[in-house]
Amino acid sequence: MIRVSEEKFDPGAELSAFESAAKGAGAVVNFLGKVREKAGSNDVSALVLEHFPGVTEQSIADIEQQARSRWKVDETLIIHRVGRLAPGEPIVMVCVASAHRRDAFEAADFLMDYLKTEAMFWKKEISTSGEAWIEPRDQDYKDARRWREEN
Amino acid sequence: MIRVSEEKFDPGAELSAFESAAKGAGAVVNFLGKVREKAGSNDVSALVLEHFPGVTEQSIADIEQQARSRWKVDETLIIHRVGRLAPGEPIVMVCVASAHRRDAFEAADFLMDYLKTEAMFWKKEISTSGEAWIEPRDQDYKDARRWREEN
Amino acid sequence: MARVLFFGKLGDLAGGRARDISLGAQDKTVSALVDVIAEEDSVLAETLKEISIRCVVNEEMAGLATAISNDDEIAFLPPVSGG
Amino acid sequence: MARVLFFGKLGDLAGGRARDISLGAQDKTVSALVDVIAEEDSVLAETLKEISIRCVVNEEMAGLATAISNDDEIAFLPPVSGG
Repeated sequence: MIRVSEEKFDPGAELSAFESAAKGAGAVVNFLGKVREKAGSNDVSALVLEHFPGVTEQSIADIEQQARSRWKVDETLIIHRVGRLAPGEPIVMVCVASAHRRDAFEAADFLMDYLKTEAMFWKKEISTSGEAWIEPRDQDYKDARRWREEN
Repeated sequence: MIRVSEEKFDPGAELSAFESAAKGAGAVVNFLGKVREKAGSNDVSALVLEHFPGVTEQSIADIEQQARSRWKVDETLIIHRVGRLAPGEPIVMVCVASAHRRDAFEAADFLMDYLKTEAMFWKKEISTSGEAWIEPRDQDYKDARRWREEN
Repeated sequence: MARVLFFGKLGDLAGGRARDISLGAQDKTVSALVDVIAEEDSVLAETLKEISIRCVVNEEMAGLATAISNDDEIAFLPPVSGG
Repeated sequence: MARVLFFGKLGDLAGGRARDISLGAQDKTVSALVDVIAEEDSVLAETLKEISIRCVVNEEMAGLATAISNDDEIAFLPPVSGG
């Protein structure tokens, strides 16, 4: 399931619902990304996330489909917030349920790498030093390339 | 934090408490392992987990210490149930909070591989085909060896 | 009027996320649209032609040579950054 | 009496998780303890000597040659399997 929304979400409640629904799956891996509180030595006051309604959801669906074609996965959940977020608030949550933990770990890891570099979001960090549009770090592109080189 | 207990735990509530406490960590990775419902074609009726009080907790503390020495980790939580568990019940939960997601993913992955092969637990699966003590699969030992060969 | 969308830093640069632009009869491609924009805002237009900027026409990936008309939605996307 | 603990499949084999065993003056090692066990249960004793079985004396890793006395706790551990 894919959800892109301005609404806050509760990671604990989402995990409960997901793992109860994923009957029979032995392994559930969950990633939660939160707005950082510091950008270098500056305090972050907000993160503003933009998306392209329709196109963003489709870009995530494509990424999810790739994960499902590469790993044995029972269920997936991808939640991504947009709008204005405060420090410490959850931005993104990815859950993967699978029979075995390697599939669940790798699919979740892959989903995050691709959400960082392929999904249609743009984010601006507002801190004590001003506003800055954030682009993926070199490390993020490197992480995403792992899935191409290895397989 | 390490908790070995006969008591059921609620994964959603544990994640909520963990991620609220992990202030400032941008990334939280969580693994949840549950009692499977099928062993091959047989229905599982229960999983019985034994541990060695004191020694088991120490074996987990050693594993946690290894993870902390290898990755930049802010907080960890390891919960492991013992006693008699019903199909679908959570057995183990590992949470790792870190500034960056690679550290969180790898530390959680490592912790699970080592909990499977190094932590002092023994488990018996009771299914329609009888009782069987479960030992790690070849894949589990192979997974655990990854961390020795790579680094 | 063509609907033109600017995402991320392009929206800041354009001073707004959306703009309606009237294409003349001779303005048949994304490239021509950028030339129309250049008449008012050459800095924005130059940025739109950068290699890192992607273009989407009616929710399909496109390029400077893609044919467009006044009924279309043309979106300009800087490098994405989710999660 | 030495306290002897059997975990996992060893507990099933021994018919119980714990057993108090009185060591004679000549029984100074884990190996001697296994010989005492062999007098009553040779199958269990043979299993305890298998390479995959670990031994822990007073919560410290030990081996067949480790010295023990009647005050000690000796635990036999088959391959572990957590998670």
